[in-house]
Amino acid sequence: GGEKSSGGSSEKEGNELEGKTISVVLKTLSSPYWKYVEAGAKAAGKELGVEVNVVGPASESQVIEQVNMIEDQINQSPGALVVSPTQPSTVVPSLEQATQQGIPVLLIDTDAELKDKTTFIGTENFTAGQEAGKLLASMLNKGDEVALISGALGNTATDERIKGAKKALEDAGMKVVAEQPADSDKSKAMSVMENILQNNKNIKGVFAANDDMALGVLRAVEAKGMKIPVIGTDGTVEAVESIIAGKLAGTIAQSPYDMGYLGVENAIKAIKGEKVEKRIDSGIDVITKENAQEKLEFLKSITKE
Amino acid sequence: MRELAVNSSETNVEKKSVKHYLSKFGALIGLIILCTVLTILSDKFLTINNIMNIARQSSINALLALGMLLPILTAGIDLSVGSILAISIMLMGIVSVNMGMHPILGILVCLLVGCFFGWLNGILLTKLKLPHPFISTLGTMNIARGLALIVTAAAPIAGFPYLIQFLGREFVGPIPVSFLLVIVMYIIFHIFLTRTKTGRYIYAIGGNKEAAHLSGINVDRVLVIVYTISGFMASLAGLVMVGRVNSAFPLAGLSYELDAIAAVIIGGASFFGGVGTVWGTLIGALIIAVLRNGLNLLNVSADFQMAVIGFVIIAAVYVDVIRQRKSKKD
Amino acid sequence: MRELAVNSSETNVEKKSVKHYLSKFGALIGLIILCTVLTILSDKFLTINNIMNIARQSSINALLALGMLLPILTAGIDLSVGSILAISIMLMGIVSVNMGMHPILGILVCLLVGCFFGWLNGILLTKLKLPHPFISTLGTMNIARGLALIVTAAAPIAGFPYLIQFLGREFVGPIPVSFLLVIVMYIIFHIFLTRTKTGRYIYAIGGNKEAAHLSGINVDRVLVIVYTISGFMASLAGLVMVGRVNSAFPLAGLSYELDAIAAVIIGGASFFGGVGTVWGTLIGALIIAVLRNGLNLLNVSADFQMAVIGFVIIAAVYVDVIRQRKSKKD
Amino acid sequence: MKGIKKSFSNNHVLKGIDFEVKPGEVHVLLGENGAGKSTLIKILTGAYQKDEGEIYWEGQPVQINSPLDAMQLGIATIYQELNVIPELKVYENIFLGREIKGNGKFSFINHKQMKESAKQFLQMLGQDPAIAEQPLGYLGIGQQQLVEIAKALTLDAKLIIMDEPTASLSQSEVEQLYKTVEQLKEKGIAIIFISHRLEEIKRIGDRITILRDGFKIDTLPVKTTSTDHWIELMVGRTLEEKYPKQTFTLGEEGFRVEDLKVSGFKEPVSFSIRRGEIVGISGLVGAGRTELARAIFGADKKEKGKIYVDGKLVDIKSPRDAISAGIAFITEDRKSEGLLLDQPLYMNIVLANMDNFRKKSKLIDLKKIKQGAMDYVKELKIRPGNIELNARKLSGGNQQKVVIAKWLCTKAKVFIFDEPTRGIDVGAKVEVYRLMNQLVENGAIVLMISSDLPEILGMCDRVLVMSEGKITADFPINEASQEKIMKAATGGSN
Ligand SMILES: Nc1ncnc2c1ncn2[C@@H]1O[C@H](COP(=O)(O)OP(=O)(O)OP(=O)(O)O)[C@@H](O)[C@H]1O
Ligand SMILES: Nc1ncnc2c1ncn2[C@@H]1O[C@H](COP(=O)(O)OP(=O)(O)OP(=O)(O)O)[C@@H](O)[C@H]1O
Ligand SMILES: [Mg+2]
Ligand SMILES: [Mg+2]
Repeated sequence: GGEKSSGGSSEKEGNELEGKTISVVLKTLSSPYWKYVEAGAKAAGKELGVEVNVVGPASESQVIEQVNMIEDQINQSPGALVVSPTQPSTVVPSLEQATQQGIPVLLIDTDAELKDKTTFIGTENFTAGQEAGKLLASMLNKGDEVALISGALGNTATDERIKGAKKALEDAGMKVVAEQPADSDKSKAMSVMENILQNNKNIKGVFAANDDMALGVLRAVEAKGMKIPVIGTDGTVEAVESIIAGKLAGTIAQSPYDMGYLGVENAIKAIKGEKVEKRIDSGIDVITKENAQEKLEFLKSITKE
Repeated sequence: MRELAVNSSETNVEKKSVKHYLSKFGALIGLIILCTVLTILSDKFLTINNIMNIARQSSINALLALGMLLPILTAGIDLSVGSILAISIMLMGIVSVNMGMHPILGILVCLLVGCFFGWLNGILLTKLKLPHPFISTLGTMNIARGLALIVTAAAPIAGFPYLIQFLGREFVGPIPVSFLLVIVMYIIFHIFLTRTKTGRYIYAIGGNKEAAHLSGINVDRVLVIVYTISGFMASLAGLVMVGRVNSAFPLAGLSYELDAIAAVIIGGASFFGGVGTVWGTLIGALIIAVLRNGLNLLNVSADFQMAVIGFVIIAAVYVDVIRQRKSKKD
Repeated sequence: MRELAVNSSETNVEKKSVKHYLSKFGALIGLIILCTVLTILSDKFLTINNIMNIARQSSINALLALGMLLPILTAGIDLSVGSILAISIMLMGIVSVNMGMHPILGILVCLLVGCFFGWLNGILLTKLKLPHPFISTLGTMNIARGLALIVTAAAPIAGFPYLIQFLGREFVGPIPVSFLLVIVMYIIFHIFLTRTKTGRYIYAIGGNKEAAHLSGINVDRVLVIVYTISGFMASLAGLVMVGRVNSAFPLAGLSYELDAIAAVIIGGASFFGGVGTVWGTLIGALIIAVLRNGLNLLNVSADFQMAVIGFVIIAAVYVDVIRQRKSKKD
Repeated sequence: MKGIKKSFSNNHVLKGIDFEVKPGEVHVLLGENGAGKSTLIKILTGAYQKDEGEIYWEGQPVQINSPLDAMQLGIATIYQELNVIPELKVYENIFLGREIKGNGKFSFINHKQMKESAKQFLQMLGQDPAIAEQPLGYLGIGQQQLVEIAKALTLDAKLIIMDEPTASLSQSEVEQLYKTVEQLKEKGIAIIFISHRLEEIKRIGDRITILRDGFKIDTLPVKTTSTDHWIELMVGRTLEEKYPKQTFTLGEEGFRVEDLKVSGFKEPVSFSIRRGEIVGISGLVGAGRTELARAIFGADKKEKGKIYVDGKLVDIKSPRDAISAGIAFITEDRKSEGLLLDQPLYMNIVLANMDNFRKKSKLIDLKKIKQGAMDYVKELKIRPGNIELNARKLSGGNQQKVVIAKWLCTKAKVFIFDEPTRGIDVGAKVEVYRLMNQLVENGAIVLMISSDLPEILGMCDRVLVMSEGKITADFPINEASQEKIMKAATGGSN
């Protein structure tokens, strides 16, 4: 099968791929992080001459909606599926259906227990959290008090980051005195941080499970006239700019662009029947003042398109 | 369909009945227009495979909406269905996966938990006399969601036994069992609402609570039944969901109440109670599912999808409004 | 307070007025109980600093809820406030940051966009005659959110000029400007609702739409005004949010409508229209903010927070119910 | 019933009432608006709980805690305020709470049997049985009232309570109802009948109990006492005239309707009214009188037609236009079209004329509003006279007066009264009539739609009769009689 679908953005088609498309289903497309993944995937499609459809629900809480999208993509018989599952276990039944139909399935960013998957490309969120924890610890002294700001309750990605950061911080001898969720919402993060500072005047550093929350935290901290390191995750433009301005202490980027790019690149390999590594690490970027400028230029270059 | 057949046999009211029938299933026209447009735009839309996809994808919302119809018929609302769904399936997971007990027991737990929270909504409303079910169900919505997160410390549960997955996963021929369940439940509810006392009382309470009370109807009892059923349907929808994705997670069903309410209202029910049918609700649920599916097929991006869905909700209801205005003029 | 003073001067109705006053601000008792409990549980709660925190944190919801009060008074609802907030601030960002135009122009754009979408809600409801504002505002909710995502391809906007940040960020002494804005807006709305024709018409329409129409009230016009104001308040809340976090992002205000509605209802307004006051709404918004703040202070884990909030919503309203029942008996 | 007491907040409505009904008698309750008649029967039917006192049923003390309890004892009630479900079909309303089911315990509702049975009852009340299958909301208020009566009849009760059942019926339906009451009496069924129409009490009542200020004044046999005596007991003074008709010299034409047509009407309607006369419109329920009034007032769309006020053509597209043209419309259904039940009286009274109560700043002058409202409350003797009270808390008759007050407040030139005295007591009726006189004297035009023939004959200078959306007769009052009007109303062309 594989007729050309009307919504595709890339018109060029590789001859050897016989007009096959690659469907990329992400957790959402409504945040900068996932926009980078999309940019990477589309760039790969363009360079390698294959049509790429990138879809994702309007928010990360729409779990079943994502499953529906996967089903609807399978229904269009794509050459390969690249998926980043919001709730890993939920996508398994429909992805099994895909593998049974002979469609290669590649997971990016978040892994799922799928028997016949082609590969998983990404870094564990736990690892990213750990890196962030290490970075924060390196800016503090043993025994300092720190706070953790998590995402929405039950969001596995942000939960894993928090777990990783907590482990790294505690291993380095820090004291975690507060751990509160802020729904990945900047404004809520600010309120939550204000309340935490009310209770814990001695906090010396904060880790937030995404950049938006980190920036909200930063506002609350600055409003108090405090100057303590705040670390985020994701490496969004806004966060990187803040780092350059000397405000945010750092952020951990999980190379979303590379994930998207590698996902499509390896999907093509799989379609062609070439061998694909079972596990591909897309690497982690620790962004601090030193490398922020360079990172910013890269981010701007990929979003311009 | 039934209604029409029955009424047509009485020739003197025939003309009225056709109109009546149309006015009941007005959203049908919206659905037909929608399907026509999608068939033109995508050659994948009108395939058996895709129609079965829609049938599956609509089933969770169709079940929730069917439950939601009852509170809305009584001029109430149930905001807690999504959360009740979550706590029901989490507890089912704990019983049947974590504790490894018999799947039937798991299913029972799931449905009973749903009934319990629904009953709680009813009791809060009628015994505590909270002024509007918006309050009681907003409360339970938070409580049930909180509990769903607490019970497994937010961890999802996967690997359910086949029996539990059956409803959400299996097919009879090409037809998903979940959709058969939807059909069966809709027929049962149709009979319940039109042919039983309690069913008629639900309409009566929505039409005029005071008059219903003065006619000797035990209003409180009926309301408790209504919310209990809504809770039950939420857990049944949860059961189907677990079967579909073979896992239970605490954020399941988040904000599903909006889709369910939208289905009921698109289907012609009134927020002021007393007006609405199960078939209208089914069409409402189908409109939403067809729309989402169609936009996915057309690879419309999520942000545009959102805008388009907003537009179509308005358009679908507007078609109904125009049609009703016309039929009134004739 | 005013009301009480005026009435007390007329000795013959004095006793009734105190009751009347109590019944108006019933939720106040809930708030007092809540504060007392939190003061006992945390020594950080009753500090100037923390109270100012609460004042700031409540302001966005307080503004949204104030806007929401109007549709609810007319027996309607506005689900789109969160989305309107988002599209307003995104467009403000585009104008004043991306295009670098004058901040005043940005603020104007923000508020006009809010008014526009609110007006659209009103027009959809009255001109298209959609059966219930749930539909029209559910539609706009999706459309506005979709547009907010589309306009910058989901990218957030940061680096707003000081003038735009002023409302959400500055203090007068220890008092946040945003809370002063809340107070001013509440006073304006109080006067608007009690002392202007349109204000009284809003209550009349909520009380009995048909009677209002037959009394020569241009119901459609008033409804359009109501939804326009609600949209305006959403954008004003957006302005405060931007000042608070110095950035605009397309998912801003997601599901804020629920908190706003909860505040209005906890504050004693009725879903059936015609009943409700601005001061009740303010207390409702404060209850929600105090609760969130208190649970943060106590470091209650997030899942428990959710359950506790659900419980307190029910309890706060229940206290009001009991009090009213008592005052009726006397 | 013995020593029944009841109070709302500080308002002691019933201060110890003893009252009894015998099988096969029609026992009438009479009293001014707000005397507590409805409250008393609501206690009997379990809708309200009594504070003190006992209720005996067939000699045994009973507890009635809910409407269901009363029904199970065999008490059927037609409440003063309509208690129907507009969304349900007529037959379903009739059997609400007592649906007919199949034989088994778990069998379904038998719609067919209910329809048939409902049709019989409707026929008994002289109604087209076909309406049984219509949604009740489609019916006019009079027909809805008849459905309520049918509902009570199906209960097979031993005691039927009728709280002003004839208030919204027109003459022929009333006759039908009297017949039905006679039949019930013959079967030994007891009837408690509340009415403000003295002629009808005289006609069907056996005994009469008079309430005043929460006390029972007396119980008398109907046949041997005079209506004047009742009035005296009821209001505590004598009333000179029931219809204080004043005649004024006729002036120029003040109001004219020309070729008005609404969608339901077969032919356009025209009529005109001169200053100094009160014109009545009579007709059967459903004749289209209310529709005509609504069309004049701009509440419904008209297909065509011109309206002249004071000789000037006015363009009326909405009630707003009508009000600014100087027309007032006192609607027939006070609950659904007239009142803001949960708003204080003063808001209800000034609602249609808020412009008059504003300061220079355009803000509302609450003090002036309350003062203005208080004036009308005093003028119309609305009780209780507390303008802060919500309209819901008033008795039916007093609610009606509030609606009238609202329209007086607009200082209109043309007053259309639709069933203006429905449910108000004799004393108050006289006040309303005086008010009409006063309006006419001051140069206003009064058009009165009424189903109460004695009232039409007693108060009008001219009467128009409508039937099926047509004006079938136009009599000067001295040529009119009950028979002639009825003939015209039932479609006889002259
Ligand atoms: N729910 C209520 N709350 C407070 N007061 C009430 C309530 N219902 C009735 N009342 C008061 O009780 C008194 C008696 O009312 P009721 O309706 O029994 O009068 P009625 O004799 O039936 O008058 P009418 O002839 O006007 O119908 C009135 O003063 C009324 O204001
Ligand atoms: N909403 C409606 N839908 C359908 N038919 C209606 C509706 N309202 C009124 N009717 C019908 O229109 C006709 C005229 O009713 P209308 O109320 O004008 O009569 P009326 O002479 O004022 O009688 P009444 O004494 O009941 O007020 C009646 O047959 C009535 O049943
Ligand atoms: Mg009465
Ligand atoms: Mg009428």
